[in-house]
Amino acid sequence: MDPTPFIGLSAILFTIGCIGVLVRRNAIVIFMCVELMLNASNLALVTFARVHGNLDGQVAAFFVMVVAAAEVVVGLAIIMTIFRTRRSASVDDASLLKY
Amino acid sequence: MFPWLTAALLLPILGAVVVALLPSPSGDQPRTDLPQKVALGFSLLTLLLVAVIGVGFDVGGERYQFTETYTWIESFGAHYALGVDGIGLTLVILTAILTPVVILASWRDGDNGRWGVNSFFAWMLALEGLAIGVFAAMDVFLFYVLFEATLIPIYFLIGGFGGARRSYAAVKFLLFSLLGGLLMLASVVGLYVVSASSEGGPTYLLTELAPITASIDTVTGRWLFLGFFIAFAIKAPMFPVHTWLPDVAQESTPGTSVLLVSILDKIGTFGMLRFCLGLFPEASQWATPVVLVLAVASVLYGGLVAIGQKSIPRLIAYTSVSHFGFIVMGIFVLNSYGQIGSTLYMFNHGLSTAALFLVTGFLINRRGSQLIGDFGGVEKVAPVLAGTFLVAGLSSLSLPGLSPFISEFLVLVGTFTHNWWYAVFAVLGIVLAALYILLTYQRTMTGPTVEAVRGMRDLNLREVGALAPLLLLIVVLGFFPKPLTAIIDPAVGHTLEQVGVSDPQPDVPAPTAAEEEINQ
Amino acid sequence: MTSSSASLFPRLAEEGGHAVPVIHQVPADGVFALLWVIIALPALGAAIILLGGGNRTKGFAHLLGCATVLGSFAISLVSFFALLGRDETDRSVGQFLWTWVDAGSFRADMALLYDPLSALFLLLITGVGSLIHLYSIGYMEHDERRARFFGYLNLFVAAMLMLVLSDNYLGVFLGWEGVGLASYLLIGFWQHKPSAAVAAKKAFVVNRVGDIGMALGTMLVFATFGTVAFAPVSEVAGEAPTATMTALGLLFLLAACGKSAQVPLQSWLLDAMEGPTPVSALIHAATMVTAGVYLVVRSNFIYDYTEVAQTAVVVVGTVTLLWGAIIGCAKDDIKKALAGSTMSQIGYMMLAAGLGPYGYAFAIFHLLTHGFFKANMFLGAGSVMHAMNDDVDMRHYGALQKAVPVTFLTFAMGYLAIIGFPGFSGFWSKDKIIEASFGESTLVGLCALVGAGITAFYMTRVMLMTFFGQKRWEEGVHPHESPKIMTVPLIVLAALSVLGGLLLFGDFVTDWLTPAVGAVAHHELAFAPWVFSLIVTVVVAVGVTIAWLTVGRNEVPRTAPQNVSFVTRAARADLYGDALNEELLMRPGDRFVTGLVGFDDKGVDGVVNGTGTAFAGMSGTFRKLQTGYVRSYALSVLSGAVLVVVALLAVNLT
Amino acid sequence: MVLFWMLAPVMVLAALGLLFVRKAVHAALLLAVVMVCLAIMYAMQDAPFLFAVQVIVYTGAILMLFLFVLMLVGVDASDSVIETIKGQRLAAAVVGLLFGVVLVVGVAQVTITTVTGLDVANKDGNVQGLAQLLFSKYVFAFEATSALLITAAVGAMVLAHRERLTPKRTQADIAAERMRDYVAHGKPLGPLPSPGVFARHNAVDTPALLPDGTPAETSVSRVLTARGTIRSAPDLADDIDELTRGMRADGEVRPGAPGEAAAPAENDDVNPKEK
Repeated sequence: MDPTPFIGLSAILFTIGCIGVLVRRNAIVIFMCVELMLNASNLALVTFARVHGNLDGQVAAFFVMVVAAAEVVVGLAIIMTIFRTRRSASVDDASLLKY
Repeated sequence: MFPWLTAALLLPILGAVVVALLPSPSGDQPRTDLPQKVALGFSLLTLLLVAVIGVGFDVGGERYQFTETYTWIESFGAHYALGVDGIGLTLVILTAILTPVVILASWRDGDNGRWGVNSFFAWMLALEGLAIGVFAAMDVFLFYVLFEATLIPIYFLIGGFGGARRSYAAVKFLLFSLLGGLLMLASVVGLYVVSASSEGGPTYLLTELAPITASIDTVTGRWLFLGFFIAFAIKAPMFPVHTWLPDVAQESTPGTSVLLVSILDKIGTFGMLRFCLGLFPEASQWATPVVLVLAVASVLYGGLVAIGQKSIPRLIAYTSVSHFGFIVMGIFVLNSYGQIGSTLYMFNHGLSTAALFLVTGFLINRRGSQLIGDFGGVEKVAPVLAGTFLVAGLSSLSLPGLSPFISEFLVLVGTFTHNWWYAVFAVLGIVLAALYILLTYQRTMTGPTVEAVRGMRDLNLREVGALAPLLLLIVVLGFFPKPLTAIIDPAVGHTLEQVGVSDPQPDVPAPTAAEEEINQ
Repeated sequence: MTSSSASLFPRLAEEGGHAVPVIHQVPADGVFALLWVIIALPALGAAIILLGGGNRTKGFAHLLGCATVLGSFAISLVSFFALLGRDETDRSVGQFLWTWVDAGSFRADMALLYDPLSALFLLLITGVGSLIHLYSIGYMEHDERRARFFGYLNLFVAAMLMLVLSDNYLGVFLGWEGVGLASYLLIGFWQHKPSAAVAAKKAFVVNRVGDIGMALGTMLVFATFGTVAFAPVSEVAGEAPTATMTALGLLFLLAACGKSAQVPLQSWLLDAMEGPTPVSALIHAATMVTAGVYLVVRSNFIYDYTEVAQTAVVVVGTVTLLWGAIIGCAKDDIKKALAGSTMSQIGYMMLAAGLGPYGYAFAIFHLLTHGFFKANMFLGAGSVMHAMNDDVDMRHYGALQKAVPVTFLTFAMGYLAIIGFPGFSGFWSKDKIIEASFGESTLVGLCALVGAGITAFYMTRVMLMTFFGQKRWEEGVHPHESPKIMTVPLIVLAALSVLGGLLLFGDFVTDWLTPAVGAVAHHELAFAPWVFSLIVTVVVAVGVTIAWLTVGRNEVPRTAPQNVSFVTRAARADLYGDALNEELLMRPGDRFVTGLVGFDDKGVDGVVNGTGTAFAGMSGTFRKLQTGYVRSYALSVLSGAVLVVVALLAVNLT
Repeated sequence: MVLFWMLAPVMVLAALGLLFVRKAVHAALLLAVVMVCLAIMYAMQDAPFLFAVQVIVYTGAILMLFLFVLMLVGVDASDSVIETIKGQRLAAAVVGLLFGVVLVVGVAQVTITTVTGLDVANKDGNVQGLAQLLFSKYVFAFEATSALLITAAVGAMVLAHRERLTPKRTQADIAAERMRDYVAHGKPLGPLPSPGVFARHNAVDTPALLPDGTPAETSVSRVLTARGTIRSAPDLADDIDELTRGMRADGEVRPGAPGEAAAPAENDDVNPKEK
């Protein structure tokens, strides 16, 4: 199997994830887009593992998943906390970090 | 061998830690003045230690004595290296003398600060330790680190204790100093590059660096020189980078002003003497005309602007600008009279400005105003205060018989033998000095006693105790400066040797045999 | 020396007749070992009184003050006779105390030089000083700060002794400024009076201007000769270039102008009369103001090699002698009239000193006699003021000769001495100076002669207004003679005023001073000396007569008439010296300083604060970028990432 | 490869859907589609372990977490269409596409000549091969991830934990408060009255009748009141009237008809909130 389409798909998914982060306002959806980006990179890692013929890429993908899991746990907890105090899941409402 | 200088550096810092950890006095308890007493104790111990160093200094011996060298950061060539020559020793002694005096004089000044009394005195001690370190540093990198480190205590001393606009003053001071420090950092990095490309690998050790930089490429040398010089000129301060000093003097407590002007600012002139001249002899000679013009400008400008001041501390600050002009002038005329005079001037200016700041501080504290116009006829109600003010003022205007005269005269002699034009202009400074001191004395101390000062108390025992050592030293050194000139003379000789200049010879040398004959 | 045929003043030195003396010091032994005590005694007295504080020393300060000066006088006297007993060549005694400044090859010692010149000064300072100290006990009796007064007086004496005893220029400078300080403190002694405080400051500052000359002169001496001591300089002075010598001479002249109140630095002396009268007598008549003359005479080895500077000294002296005399004519304040006279008399001394070997000795001689009679007259004026409740306006005096007989008689002795009444001390000394100045130049001689006439006029005026005529006393003033402690010094000084001329007996003074200043040279004059004496006496008589005609015969108005001639107005205003200073120096100076302060605040500091403001404005603009929206931050992060990737690509593609 | 070309468009479409759907729940479901497809691609590329992990961890655990949170936040929460930051969408699209283009161009630069394949690496089995690596070469990273996971778990607990701002109410406190309420407002001490139980109609949606014949509105759940699925006492009274009318055919009417009794229903008993 030619690996190039896999890589291309990975790039496209990653880009879509990026744009999603930028345009969506619901924090949870943004989070999903981040997950999409992580997954896209995982796809690339797995593909490269096959290209290079060793499992290091897969191990890296595995670590990405673990980290993603941890991140999701904490991130969602944060979203919950914010939602609890502000009654909103929109990231634009949390704009205190400004001049 | 016992690390005397490290001990002198660490003892005050230890004192600072101890004072900081003391229980801070709360409002309802009777005042024990414990922080003050402990701080005074530590500063006196340091003075004792420094006195031992001074006694142990061998005038005819090595240039640098009490040296300690340990490798610090090998890849930079940085060392923890301390050691003093006559110039450094003079300033270490000055620091050790002034700190207890300031602590004694500022007994109550820490009460109304942003932080507690403890921190006020702790910062003072910390400053003393760091200043001693700066004057004793034998490694450029160590010097730079300590040079910048002194900003921390003085920043908190200015910003925490004093007048209403102290924050403005503190930040202004800090920004000026950091700007200078940045330029110096660039030069310090440059020195690394220079020394790393030499045979022995990177080194910041002064004794190893000097031979390397002596043969440095001219253009590089001049750039590196400029980095150091501008930093020191800001610190000194010289016209036109002096404007932070009046603001700081106006806002900070008298004690802080003394520590700043009498000790910290000397780092600037000390640095010029040791680093600018010691490391960049060619560039120093190249810069001499410009520096001398700036120095003369400082002398006259500081004096003139001082005459126009309405606030006493600002006035003293401008007089210091004038005096620092003299010091820088003496350093850059590149002969032994000028440089001995300058080193002596640093010491004497420390004493006389300290006395002036402290006595006017007492005066201002009593009246609650800094403005000259708010005083009048103080002599009548507080003669001792007026008398000490006059003596301090006279020492500031370099009256013969008081120690600053000798230094100022030597600087002028040095300038005259270098190029008499500079001397002719600079000597006008002595008239300006008479004007700004005596005008102030006339306006504050003489004339009919104004209502607001009618109930003014004279100096109390503590205040007299703080001023007496200063005035005594001023008078004694005015007639017998030998103890200082003896240790300064060889150090200046070494410096001039590094620069590669020697004193000009008189046109018509007079025989000295006749003198020697009677002198026996 | 290069000859200058264009010079108005032919030099004897060119003809080889005059040898500039070289100072050869011999070690101090015998009584001379005590030289340092002469200075130390009053210094110690000052230290005890001033550091001890007014209250603690109140009981004994005046006694201590007198005792120290009397002690110094005793030693001076013994030393004088010891010196008298020595060979003429051994009369320069040096005493090394300690090395004062030692920096590189610069060296100045605390060392004393006792030679005939300083010996005379010592006698004058300690002798007249002792008398004035005694007088002050009475004069200052009711002043609560009398102890401090004596402390200051002792300080002055110590500094003045340092000035005349030091063997080098730096030591002279020490004494020079020391007397300036004492003068400052004493002029401003009644400093609750703003006028006194201002006068004190003015005196110090004007003196500082002169000190520029002293400082630069000392530096030039060092730069030229490598030493600042008199003896070695005097040895090689002849080898130095004339230009250097001229510069030195002018610089020291500047110094002398400041200290001796010579034009153009004369303005402080009249104001200095704000001080207590004994101060005026001691400092501003007898001793300190003559320091300038001392400096010029002491530096004879410099002036002898420079005609330009000598000419300058002569010009300054001549101008001042007339200037002071004219001012003296118009003043109604008795002390100011005397101050004008002092200025004028010092002008004579300066003139004499500027004549070089023709005049050095006479300058000193006149200095001594002037010290006697002027101190006498000032103290007499003080006694009169004492009687008149401290009123100084002569228009409120009159007919006092009965009320204060002793004062009157002693004052009269001084009067006769100063106008040069034949036989009195002033006659001898002034006559010699006029004679010598005629030898130099007819113009200068005529000026000196006219000065003598004016002197006679204004002194007679003072005399008449004070002691003769009608009573014009203020209400409730009951003149009374001063106590013994004040009159005895007056009597002694009066005696000296009369007998001071004896010093010239057998040319004693000139011979005595020869080792220090060289032998006196004499001009070939058109007339015999007695003819000059006669002319001077006639001129003096004319002056006295005019005074009698204008003041003595007429009623003296109690307030000064305002519709007077321009000359009188100018003289009352000190010949506009102060106005000139104010217009030329103070006002522009003030404006300059104000401008400079503004420049410092707005210009130099403005740049600093402006930079700060600019950065604050910039950050105010840039901070708008921080919207707080996570997504715009994310966008910028992504843009950064794009840039990085593009950069990487760009690098890889090329 | 066929499978890839079948899946790829689906994935891209689903991912694009992520950008455009309004409701977060739909987004989550679309993400699930992408993830499952990815899992299949892992399987295609000789990564069976990752396939399993992707399905179990991502699709199973992480997505479920998302859904849980969505449930807590509110299922119906949806984005408004209006963009609040000016130009954000355009800029995002431009920069994002630029990024994509650059990425693709970058990838296109690399020509992958040979694909080694994982046959050798996987000869002992994929899981074993991964385990070999994880516990030898990457053991430190592996241990670090364990610490990370623990930290994350603790962190999530701390974040989700609601800080107790007031001391916990004990039973005694509750009882005391009830007594106070009773004294102050006359609230009943005991439990709320149970809904009406009638011979004919026994349901939670009908208020009980008080002894004076008025309905006790507190006896019905507030939720039912809010939904409006409550039968009011007058309705019931009509029923009863009908019944009684039928029962008393002789026309004898009972005094105190419930219709009139319902009038003074508004009294202190009524929960002020509902008032």
